Amino acid sequence: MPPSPGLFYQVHFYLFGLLAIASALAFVTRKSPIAAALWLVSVMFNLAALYVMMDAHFVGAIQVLVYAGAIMVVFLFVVMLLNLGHADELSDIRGTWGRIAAGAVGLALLAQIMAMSRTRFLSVLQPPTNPVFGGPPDRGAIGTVAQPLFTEHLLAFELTSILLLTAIVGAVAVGKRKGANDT
Amino acid sequence: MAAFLAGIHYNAWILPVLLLIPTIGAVLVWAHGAVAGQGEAASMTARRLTLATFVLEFVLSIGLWWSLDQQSADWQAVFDAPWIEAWGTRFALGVDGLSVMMVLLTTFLMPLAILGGWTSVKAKVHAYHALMLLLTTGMLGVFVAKDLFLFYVMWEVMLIPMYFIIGIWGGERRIYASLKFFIYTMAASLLMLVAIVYLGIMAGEPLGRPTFDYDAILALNLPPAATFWLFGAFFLAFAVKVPMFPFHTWLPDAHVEAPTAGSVILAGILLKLGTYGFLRIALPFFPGVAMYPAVRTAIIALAVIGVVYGSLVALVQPDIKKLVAYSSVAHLGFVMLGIFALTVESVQGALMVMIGHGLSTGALFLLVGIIYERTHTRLIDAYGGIAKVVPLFATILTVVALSSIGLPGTNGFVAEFLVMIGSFRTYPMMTFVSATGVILAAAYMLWALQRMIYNKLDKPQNAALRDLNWRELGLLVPILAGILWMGVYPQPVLNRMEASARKLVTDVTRNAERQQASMMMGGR
Amino acid sequence: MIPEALALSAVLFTIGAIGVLTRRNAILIFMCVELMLNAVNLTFVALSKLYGVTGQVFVVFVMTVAAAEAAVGLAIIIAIFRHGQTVNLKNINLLKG
Amino acid sequence: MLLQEAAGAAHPLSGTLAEWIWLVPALPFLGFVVNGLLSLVPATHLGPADPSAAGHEHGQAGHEDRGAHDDHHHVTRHRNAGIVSLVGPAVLGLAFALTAAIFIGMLGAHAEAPFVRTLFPWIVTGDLTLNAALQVDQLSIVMTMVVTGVGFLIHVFSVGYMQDDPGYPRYFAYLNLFVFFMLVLVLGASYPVMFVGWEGVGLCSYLLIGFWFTDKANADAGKKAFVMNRIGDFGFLVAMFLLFANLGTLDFAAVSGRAAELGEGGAVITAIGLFFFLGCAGKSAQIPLYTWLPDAMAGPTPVSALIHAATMVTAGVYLVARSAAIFSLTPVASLTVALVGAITALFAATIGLKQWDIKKVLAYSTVSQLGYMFIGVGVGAYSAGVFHLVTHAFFKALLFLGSGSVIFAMHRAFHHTGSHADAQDMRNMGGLRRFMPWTFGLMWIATLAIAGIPPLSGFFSKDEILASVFARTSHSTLAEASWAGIPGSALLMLIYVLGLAAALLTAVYMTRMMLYTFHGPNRSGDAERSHLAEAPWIMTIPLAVLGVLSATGGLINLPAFLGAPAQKLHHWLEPVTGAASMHITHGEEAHLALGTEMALIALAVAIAVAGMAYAYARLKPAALVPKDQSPAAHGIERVLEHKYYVDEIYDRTIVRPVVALSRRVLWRGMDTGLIDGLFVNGSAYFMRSLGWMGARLQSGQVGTYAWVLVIGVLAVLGAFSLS
Repeated sequence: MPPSPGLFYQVHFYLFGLLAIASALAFVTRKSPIAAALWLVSVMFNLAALYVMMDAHFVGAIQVLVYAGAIMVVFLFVVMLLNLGHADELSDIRGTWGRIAAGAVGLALLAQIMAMSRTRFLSVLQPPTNPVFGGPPDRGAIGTVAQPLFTEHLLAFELTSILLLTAIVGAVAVGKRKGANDT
Repeated sequence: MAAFLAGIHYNAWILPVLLLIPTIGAVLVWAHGAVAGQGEAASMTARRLTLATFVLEFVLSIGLWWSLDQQSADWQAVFDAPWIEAWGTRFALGVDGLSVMMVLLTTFLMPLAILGGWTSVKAKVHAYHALMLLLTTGMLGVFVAKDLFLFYVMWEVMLIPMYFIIGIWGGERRIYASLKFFIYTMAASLLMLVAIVYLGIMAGEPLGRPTFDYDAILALNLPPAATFWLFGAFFLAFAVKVPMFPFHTWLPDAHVEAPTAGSVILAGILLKLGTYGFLRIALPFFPGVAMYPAVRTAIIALAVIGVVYGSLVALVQPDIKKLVAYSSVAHLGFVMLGIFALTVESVQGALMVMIGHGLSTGALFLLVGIIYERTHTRLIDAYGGIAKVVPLFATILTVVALSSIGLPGTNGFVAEFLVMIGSFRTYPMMTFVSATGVILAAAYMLWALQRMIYNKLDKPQNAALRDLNWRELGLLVPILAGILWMGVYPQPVLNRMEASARKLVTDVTRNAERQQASMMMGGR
Repeated sequence: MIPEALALSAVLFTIGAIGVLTRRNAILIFMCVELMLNAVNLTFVALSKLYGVTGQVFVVFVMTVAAAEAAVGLAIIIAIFRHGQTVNLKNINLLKG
Repeated sequence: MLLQEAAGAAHPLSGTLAEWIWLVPALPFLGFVVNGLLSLVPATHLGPADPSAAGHEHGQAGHEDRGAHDDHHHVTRHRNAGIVSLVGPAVLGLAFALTAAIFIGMLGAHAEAPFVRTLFPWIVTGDLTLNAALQVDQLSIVMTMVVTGVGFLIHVFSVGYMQDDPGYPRYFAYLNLFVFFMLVLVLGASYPVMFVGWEGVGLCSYLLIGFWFTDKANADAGKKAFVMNRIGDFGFLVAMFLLFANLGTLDFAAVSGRAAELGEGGAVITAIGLFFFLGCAGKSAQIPLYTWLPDAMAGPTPVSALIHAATMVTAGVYLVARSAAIFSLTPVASLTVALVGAITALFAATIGLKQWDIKKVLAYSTVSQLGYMFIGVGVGAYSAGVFHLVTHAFFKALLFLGSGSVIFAMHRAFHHTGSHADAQDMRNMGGLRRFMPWTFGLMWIATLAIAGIPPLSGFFSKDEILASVFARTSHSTLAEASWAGIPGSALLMLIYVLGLAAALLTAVYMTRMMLYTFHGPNRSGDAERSHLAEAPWIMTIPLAVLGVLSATGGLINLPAFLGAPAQKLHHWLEPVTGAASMHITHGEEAHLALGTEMALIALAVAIAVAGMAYAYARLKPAALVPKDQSPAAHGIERVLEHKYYVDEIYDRTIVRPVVALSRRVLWRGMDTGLIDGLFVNGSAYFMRSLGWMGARLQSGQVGTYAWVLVIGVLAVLGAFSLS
């Protein structure tokens, strides 16, 4: 079992956790997409904080940089572009029945996950007997992630690059306006 | 005559030739259609060509009448050629007492059916006649097939042209009727295919590859449990075709919507395939099940219900063709009663009803077709008092109607009398109930007859009806001759069927006891 | 502290799922999907403390995929918007069976 | 004498004229063919405009209706009427001559066993060997004599009666066909051959009743007759099946020889007897299947005379007499026959009292007299039954033909003045004595005969039956048997009393008919009166011959106490029915003490005279008014006039429910509803709805997909966590 972390660590962990949940709830219930997007950004910041607390410094940074910074910006950009800001037209939350049903389904999902965590795990999912606690800090935040990335998962890494390339080309192709010189 | 036939080895080549001629005819007529187009002249040549083919077919098949050896009950005029080696199916043909009369009935009715539709079919004449020729190959194929696989193939070959004939040249609701007819028969016969394949494999066990030869399968002794579902499969396929009581609803629709010639063949020959199937396959192959008391009584009960139900419903039909269709259900009920009562007289009676019904109902449909051509209505109440205007038509309709309700002196009586007197010995109560069918038959037929040809001539459009012309008369006289001949002197026909009927009865009863005994010991 | 992290991730995931179910606006549904992906990333990170750093590597991959997906998805939404002037899911049913 | 199988060659009759017996039915068939072809020729020589000229076979399109209630048509005579009127009766005459010759031949030969002439094997398969064979024995030759003899006279009468009907050849074709089938019935050597004739005559009566088929009432009457006969035939069929199932043979000789094997008084033999009687009830119009006979009067009058008085309706009596061996072994069936006969006799007589149509009166009188014959053959006095059959054929044919000439005269009168009055209704007649002396005289002879006034034939035959019933009340197998609890002797006494009552009523309604028709003032209107005249000689001569026969008919079978010349018919029928009737009376001739017999005769005569006197006194023909002015009857008279509403009861209790059942329940409900609706179209609808549900899933709404996704996840997790 990992050494019990200090009280300071626990408090901050719970703080960021609750903040994340609160902002997620806010995100889901906002009518206007812009407010929703901003709440989502706040969720991401809290998560980044949690990553750092769990010694995943590089991932935390990436989270803020890429996720909150890039992807959410693109979202906001598109919302602005399509002028979807005003809330009334998109009162899209489907009536009380929709929400109650969604809530019920959510609770059921949660209950099942909790129930699952109680059940006996399959052998392959058992936590290893010699857990790596925190890992050696020697390679620094980026090194600990970069080393396996460029050795074991090199192929996956290359593939993601190709993926990004196609995504960009696809986005441009789809998004392009149907101009006269279109073949 | 028999000597002459033996001289030219008639028996060796007759059956394949009988199947081949219509196919060649079909190809010729179809090709002629493609070449000469659809003009009136071309259509007329198509009709003449088809008629010639059928007349040739009939002339050839008459030889069978003499060449059949009346004493022996096993296969005659056998023709055997390899077909698909891998599956062990052979192009084996043969004829015996049960099927010879059906072959003759087919070749006798076909030219008359074509003559019947001479002027009523105007659109796509070539296709129509090509399909008719193909249909004949299918029907004849089923009657003479000695190989079970060939039996099934011909069963389907016969189904497709009929579907098109009803579907294209039929009445208003023809699509619904032809679809219903096709799906009803096809669905039931798929089960039969499964059973045939199972039998083929079981029979082929010792040879290493499946064989569908009739005698090989006949010699098989199957586990009792298997025989039940096998019989069930065959029963369903044939019961739909007969049609027996609960499976009969396709018949009125198919009859009402089919063109005249279609109805004649549908009633005259196609219905007999079901009963022929029982006689040829269901009974000899699974005597234990067929004669099992519960199964046998149930089937006979269904047959008797069919007789009474068919007659009662025919009583209230406004449409003459539907009335005749339901009367066919009643007549076929008698056939099933005859078959499952299993005495020599009742089986002979069943065969006679099959032939007699072919003639009487065929003639009825031809007559309805003739009057329909003039008035374009099938409703009985649209007529009335036409005996004064078309006396010849009225007389022939009366004679045929009387033969259909079984008046002595016509084929109807001889057939139904034999069925009932035969089945009375094994199932007295059931025969008693089916005998009431005789009264109901008189009721519905005479009531319809009176509303059509007697009573006041009150509808102006009926006053100007033309009586029968020479073609129509020439078409009906042979059938009338057949009806009266089989009524007064049926002996030659009976002699030809006696040996096979006796063999069927003795074999089935003997095997039934043996199988039921093994069933009791083996238990299920 | 891992169990708490996993519980948090489960809650976030559920909220994301609820968001997807209740929303009609295509873009907001995308965002909810992003939220669900973040929840999964959280699990990865939490468990990477036990199973080693491959978890974090995986998070990187998830992020790249999320980015690609967002890009393409938004492009499609723009195309749809240009076509039907709406992103309300109710009217976008060209895929009707 | 047990009827042993006749050795073909050694039979006394073989080689004699009897070999040509097949010619007797063949001649009328030849007549049918000739007349049938002639009727194909266009009916009349009128201009093309006349529709009747266009028609052929049933050519007489525009024919005029000789029947009672038809409007005015011009009279058109068929072109070939001459040939037909020669061929028709000639064929019958030849047949009668041949039969008479054979009869004389038989007189000398007094053959014991029947002579069976086999023509060709009809249906031979399995254990059933059925030959188309004719049988010549004492009973069949008597019947053939009656059929051809009376038939010939009626044919001659028809030449006059139907001469102006354009359907003349068709009429004679049917009449000849009828006689052919009747001869096949009477001469058949086995039950199925007899059945051929049995249904054949049913067919011909259908064709002849509906001869003027343009009138719905006639066509309906024909259909009703055929269907009711068919119900009877159903009984006949079942009896044949029972016989075949138990004895394995259907030939008369074999069956009567081995009848004992069926077990005396057993269930099987009683069933056979009862089913045979059902056949007789259908054909000979006994209760409950008698309603078709009065309606059969819709046909031409000579047809009523031939078919519905003399020949066809007596087929039932012939059947019982022919299967005497079976009936004698089953007292229950025989008692049923006698009882139903007695009840029918009385019941029909009561209806006859209040009928106004002259032919309806005679029709009910026939039903009643048939009841008498069944009493005779029922109690085992087969020769008495046949004797009454013969005499009845004479005087009933005379009565019908007489009424025919009356109607002919009335119709000609109404025809001249163009009035539409009913030529058959007695209220329009009256006082015809002065106009038709011959018919009047001969009709009185027949009326006296039927009433049973000695020395006419009716008296002898009716008295013979009543005497034989009385003789069997004691010391006979019937008396000892019990019928549904009632002892046989009491039942026979009841039958005797019913018979007497029927005789009384017969005398009353016959006298009533004579009074209203011939006596009192003439009510057919002044203009018509001048045209009323005697029927032409060709119609009156047959009447005269029948008159002689009715008067002298009694000589055939004088009562026993008159010594030598008595009981000729009884001894003549000895070889056929002797053994059976002896069996019923325990082996020795049933005889009454002379005293009782004389008393019975006196009683019968007194009854007859009383009936006639009562009618003469009570009825006042002068008070009658023509039909259109006569007030509607009420109370018991109305019930009788409407024949106890039996037809309406049948219609409402049997016909209408069956039609309704088959239309609503069977056709609509079962066929189109259950089988078509539920299974056939139902399964099609079920497949289509499955498809529709599938389509609903692919609704294009991405939202629904998300839902389905999540629910799927839940399901998987649930399964996982529960496992």
